[in-house]
Amino acid sequence: MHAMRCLALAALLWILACPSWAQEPISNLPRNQTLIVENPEGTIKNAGWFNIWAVNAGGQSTGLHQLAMDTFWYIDPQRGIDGVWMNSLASDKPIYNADFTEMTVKLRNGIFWSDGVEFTADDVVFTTELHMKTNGMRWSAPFQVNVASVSAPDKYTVVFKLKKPNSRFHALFTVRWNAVWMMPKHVFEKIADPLKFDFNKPVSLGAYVLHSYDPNGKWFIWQAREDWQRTTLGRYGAPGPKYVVYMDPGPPDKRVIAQLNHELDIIHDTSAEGMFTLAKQSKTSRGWFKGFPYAHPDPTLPAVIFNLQNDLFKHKRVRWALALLIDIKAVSMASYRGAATISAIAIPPTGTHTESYHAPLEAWLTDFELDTGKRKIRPYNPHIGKEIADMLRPSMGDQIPTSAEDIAKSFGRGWWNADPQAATELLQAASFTKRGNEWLTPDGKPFTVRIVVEGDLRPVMTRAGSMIAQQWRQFGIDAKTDVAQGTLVDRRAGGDFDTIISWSVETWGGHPDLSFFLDSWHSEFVSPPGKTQTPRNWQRWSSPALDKIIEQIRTVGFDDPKSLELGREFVKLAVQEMPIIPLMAYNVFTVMDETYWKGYPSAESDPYTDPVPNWGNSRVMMVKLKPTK
Amino acid sequence: MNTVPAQVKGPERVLSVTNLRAYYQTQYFGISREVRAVDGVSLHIDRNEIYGLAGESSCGKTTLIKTIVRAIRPPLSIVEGSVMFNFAGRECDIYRLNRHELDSMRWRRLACILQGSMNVLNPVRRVRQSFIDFAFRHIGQPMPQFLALIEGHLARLRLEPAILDNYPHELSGGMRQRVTIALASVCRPDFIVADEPTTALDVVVQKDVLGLMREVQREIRSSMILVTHDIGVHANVTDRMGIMYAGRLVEEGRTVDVIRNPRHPYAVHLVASLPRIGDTTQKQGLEGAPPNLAAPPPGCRFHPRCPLVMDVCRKEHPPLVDVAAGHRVACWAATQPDARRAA
Amino acid sequence: MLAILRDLMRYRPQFRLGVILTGVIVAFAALTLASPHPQQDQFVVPPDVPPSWAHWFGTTSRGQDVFWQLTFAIRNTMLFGFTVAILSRLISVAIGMWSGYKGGFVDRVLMSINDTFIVIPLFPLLVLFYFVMRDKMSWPLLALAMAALGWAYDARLIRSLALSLKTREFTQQCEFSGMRTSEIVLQEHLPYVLPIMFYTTMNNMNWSIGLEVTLSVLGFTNIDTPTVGVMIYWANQHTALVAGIWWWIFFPVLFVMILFIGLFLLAISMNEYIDPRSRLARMGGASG
Amino acid sequence: MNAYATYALKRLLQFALVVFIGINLAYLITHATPIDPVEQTVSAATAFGNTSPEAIAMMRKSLREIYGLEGNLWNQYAIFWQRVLVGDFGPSLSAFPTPVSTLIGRALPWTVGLLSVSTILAFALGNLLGGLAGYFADSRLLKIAGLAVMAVHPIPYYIVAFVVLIAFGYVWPVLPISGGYRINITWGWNADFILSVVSHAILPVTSLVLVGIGGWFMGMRSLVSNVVTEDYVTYAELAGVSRGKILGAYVMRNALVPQVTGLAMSLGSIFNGAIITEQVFGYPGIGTLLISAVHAGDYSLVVGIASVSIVAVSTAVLFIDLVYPLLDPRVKVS
Repeated sequence: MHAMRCLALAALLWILACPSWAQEPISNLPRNQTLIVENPEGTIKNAGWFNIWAVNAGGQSTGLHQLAMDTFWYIDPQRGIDGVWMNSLASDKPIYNADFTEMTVKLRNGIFWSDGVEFTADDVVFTTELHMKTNGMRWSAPFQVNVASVSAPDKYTVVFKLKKPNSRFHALFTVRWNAVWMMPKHVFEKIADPLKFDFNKPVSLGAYVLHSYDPNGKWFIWQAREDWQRTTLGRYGAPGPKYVVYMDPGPPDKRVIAQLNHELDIIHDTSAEGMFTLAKQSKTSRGWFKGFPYAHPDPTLPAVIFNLQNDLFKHKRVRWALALLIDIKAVSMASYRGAATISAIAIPPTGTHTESYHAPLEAWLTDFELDTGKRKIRPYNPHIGKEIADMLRPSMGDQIPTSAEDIAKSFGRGWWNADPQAATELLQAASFTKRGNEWLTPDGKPFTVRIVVEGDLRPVMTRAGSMIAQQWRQFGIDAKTDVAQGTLVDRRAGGDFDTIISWSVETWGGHPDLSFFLDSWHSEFVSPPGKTQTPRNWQRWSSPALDKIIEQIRTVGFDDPKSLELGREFVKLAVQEMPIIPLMAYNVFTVMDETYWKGYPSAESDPYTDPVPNWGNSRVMMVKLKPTK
Repeated sequence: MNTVPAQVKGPERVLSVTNLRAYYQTQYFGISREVRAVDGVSLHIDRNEIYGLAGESSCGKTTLIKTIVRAIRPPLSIVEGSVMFNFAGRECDIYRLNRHELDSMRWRRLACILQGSMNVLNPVRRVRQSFIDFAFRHIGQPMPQFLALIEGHLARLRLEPAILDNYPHELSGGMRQRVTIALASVCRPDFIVADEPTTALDVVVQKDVLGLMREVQREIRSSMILVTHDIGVHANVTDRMGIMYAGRLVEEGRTVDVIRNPRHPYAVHLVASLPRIGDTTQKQGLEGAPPNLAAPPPGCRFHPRCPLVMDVCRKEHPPLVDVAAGHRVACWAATQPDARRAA
Repeated sequence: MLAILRDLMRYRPQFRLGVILTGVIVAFAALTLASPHPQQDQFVVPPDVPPSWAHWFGTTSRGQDVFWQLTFAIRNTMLFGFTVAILSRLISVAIGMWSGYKGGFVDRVLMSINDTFIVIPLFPLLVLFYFVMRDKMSWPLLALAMAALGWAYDARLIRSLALSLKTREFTQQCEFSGMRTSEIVLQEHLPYVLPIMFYTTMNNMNWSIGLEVTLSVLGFTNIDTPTVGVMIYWANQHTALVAGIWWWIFFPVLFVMILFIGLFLLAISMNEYIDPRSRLARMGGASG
Repeated sequence: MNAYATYALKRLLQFALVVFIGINLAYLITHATPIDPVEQTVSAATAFGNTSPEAIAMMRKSLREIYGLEGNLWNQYAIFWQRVLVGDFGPSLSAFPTPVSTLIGRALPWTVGLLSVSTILAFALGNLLGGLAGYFADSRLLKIAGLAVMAVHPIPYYIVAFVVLIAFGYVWPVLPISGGYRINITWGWNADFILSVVSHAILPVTSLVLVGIGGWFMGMRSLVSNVVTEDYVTYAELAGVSRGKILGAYVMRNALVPQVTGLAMSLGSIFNGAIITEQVFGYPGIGTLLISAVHAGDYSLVVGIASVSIVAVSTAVLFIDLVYPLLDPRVKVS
């Protein structure tokens, strides 16, 4: 009895005694010199592994590829510090010969590894040749496919001889999230098997070096290099944060709590509601947009992807019918609480794309006519972006922009009118029939559609998926979502789905070139049903017209205005065929806390980069950030 | 009241029970019952005397014992009456003692040998530990001497000291009972309560155990109350005896008197069940069963089974009155035969 | 059996409370019939409305009325628990009775398998099972899987009962009087088995519902059909807690707790009834 | 051959059986999963960067070789057992080429710590309280305590953990709600580290104890209320043996015997609780590792974890079974 009382008392005292340091997550680092960033990879299973060239072995966005890696070029998904194109290790743009069978790269000099060895052409040659002779390294395949030979005429020049013409070979070394990272020859040449080498502690080519890490993989701490001038970031000035912590703050709500307590400077992503909470409760938190919709539109395009090898969707009228059954406003509400940037075309409405594609094509879209089988309709409604804004204004007040152009930037422009009547006609034209309240396929079976979603790994898409399912259901189609969790990648690659909410369109963001995803849409790469489909043509769409466009793009230069024309061709084709139903940009609720740091990128004042911190490109933030105290 | 002591000792009273009523009052799933297990019993026991308590099972013997040693827990409760002990000249009502006094008295003065010796010993403790738990604090000697003393005691009772290291379940029934006796007598208590100590045992062992008890009692000159339904045992062991029927004492007196010349028809029946040398008379059993104590019959509780039942028996229950020196009976027929004539 | 229930109802406050709590929940679940919205639809009411007269339990960020959602959730959850309980009863009674009556070799084999299932940590297996089944993972299937894993503990209980019954006199009498084992079991022993069945059923429902909630919260079940777990899952998806939509979490948790405690009270009071020792103890006044 | 030896042998056989069945179950289920580690790896490699299709095909092929996924299920199975017997589960596929055993070795101490502390706490507290409640049946305080623990008992681990998390992590933020220790803490036996580990463990342990305690409490209480009516207790009381000794050496001591069997029986489900708790509190350990392994389709890791946990749990059970006779001398003869 007595013992019990004492125990209870003791417990209580202990809890009370626990000062708030109990929640204070970080010890003996000067907080005002430390930037704490969420690593969306979560907890890293084998934290002690830094050999990023071995596939899937350790963490990537633990700060490793943001702060310790480097390569020839970066293309910024936004405006960039001094332009979208950044020459990093290379001193200039790639130099191709006439028929794109040879690429020459001039290297910057005065760049040093963190252990004091200079970075030279030998490292490049070593990296290339190692990948060519070793199977199963992260970039072995592309090297082996493309490169005939590599040579270093002098210390600062590298020449790649290619097996076949390829005007986009440099893309392999151009960071869009990541790219081929350069290996330190002087470390790896001593290693027998590069696949079994943990590279701990890593020799860094970036402005930071590893300070310490959690053996259980919850946090990694990086420290600014003394000789930061001798790195490619050096020319932009000293890195602001002396220490950068990449950590796993747990599920979305824990992230919000952490930032409310100013223990997490950059949240990689959270739910819309979490974002709003921070906007309400924390003066110092801000998103990419200062106000609504806050989120950063990544150059990726969540869409309803059809499995075009499924007979149900062979007919483009069916695909169009399903598209016209979607009320994008409701989807935007369900997935992002309205904070979505919608797009009617298969191009992410982000970075420079809005000028290159969305604006110029607006007129064409408005006049676009669709034959329902009974009549011709103009499905495009250019005002939907504005309608979403108006719908939100009552609850969100003056956060909602008013100028047409601001609205277009944050909510997108137009989309397809929800038009059940037209959908009915289209389906009937595709010889679907309606019995009672239920639609039947041409062969008289109930029209069932499964929508594969990823689950809590990507909440917004799951939410969008279940909303679309509901809309189709209400029209009389037996639609269900199907949470794939960890199996999503297999099912997407295996074509094991009717429709899937995912993206098969990814772009540079800052550059109009589409080859980044489009090249892989060529019909030569479409696998037979059931066989694994290579990225990214998940819809398994094969169309001669498309192939023609792709083949032409391959033959014109990266910056050639012709390639932009071809890009627009593709957009129009995609609208007519509707192989995927584009929904919106993948808006990422990256939230930045200005308690300790200022100078984050932002849509209105300084869009110098994508703030989403697991992008290799996000490294430039380090030189822009300045302490507030 | 006047009693004639069994031995030539001064009549030093050790226990006197007066008009004791102990009832079981249960309330389970709505059915509430009151079982009058002990209903107005008075008796007394003198120093160095063995008092026997007889009667068929469920006549309240065991309950009486429980009440005497204050081993009652709900639903059994004392309704009326008192239990007085007199140890070393100090009179005390066992129900007035506080916990401390009680504990210091138990085993030092008042020890028990319980029915069902099978599990009166803690199954997970060695015999030695039981001895220590029970007796150590009373003996008041350092452990080695204490253990030596225990072994001596066991030896006197012809028990191997080795059994101290056994667990109860490793001993035979007889062994266990002998251990219990040793345990009960080790503190040389003034008063020993023995409740059916031999019931579970076979005849041979029984004899031997009884012998042992008698010995012990003689040696430590304690008083003892011995409960058993077996009249034979009483005949052999006890000085005085009482016969209980349906929660009441129906006859009491010197064992010789009671057995030679039982007055109460029930006693007569019990005694008749004793085998006697050269007895050829046909024994006729007693029909009927002891009454349900939850709803006892009015008047004399024996009357439904009584061969000489009279009206008065059905109406009021007979008091316990002396019929000879130290011989008391509760029976209308036995006490006032004229009542029969009146009927 | 009915008589027992009646007695319990009359004289055991725990049981009465249990009946009331469970009853409330069941009645609540029954309201699904009156629900104005189909269970899967979203944005049928304005989102994030705190509890009010219009929406007693408030509304979710998915534009669903928490009250009506919860009626469905509770109903589905209970249906689920019940199904698992029934299925696993079948197994455990079969196994328990069989090994109890057969005894000997059969008994030894069955019981060692049984113990294996008791010892093995089931949760990892269930998670794996989900990944094998994926979209084919309807709740009946999950129920089946859990039934297949959740029978062991009670099978032991029932076996020991069977053992004791087997040794009772009346069993032998029946055998002598030439009744077939099946008859004996059905006519003579069922009355003893039923209360235990009831008891284990309640417990098993608690167990299975508990696991279901856990699995769905982690997203390892079909998230289209609302269950209590699925509701919490969606609430987490919308970070309802930090967003201050506490009612979205509070009411499901509250109601499922009531359900658990209700079932549990039913179980223990019944157990008290069937356990002769505890009855004796109660008469001895030793237990509260 | 003496009784204890036969008893011990029986237990050992049972142990072997459990392990065998358990590990096979794990192996079969995991190999039935549709998740293909190679696809996982490929998509991890190509998720963001740009890669030409024929390159992918090539990568897929070489990965198959490296991961040793060639060969049919049967000889994979044979190899598997050869490895298990020497405690080697091969390389993890989602953390290639790190051996599974290394990953588990890193996580296991945390789970074992969390489990043993909370189990012991729950068992001790539950039995103590329950014993007292059974013995002092009319103490109001104990009655209330009883009601409290019984109210929490039936609620599943997740809910309890979740509520605890909200209460102390959000509503009244006094304790850390994620991780096992603070960032950048220096490992070692210094006060700072220990304090940090302890404070991080409080919430997980609390939630586990809260759930666990009720069962022991009720079991003990009813057992005690039966034991007090046993003759040997009455007898000891008649002998005026001190209350404390009766409660400890007579009542609780005897009631504890079945409770220990209960402990052995329930270790499995306690382990489930640990997995969930770790998940909720982002606590380093087997549970978190298992979930992430499942997500990554790393079945060599999953099989490893499942097997290790099965072996661990059944070893604990075996241990309890083997010391059991010390607790109950009667076992030897029965």
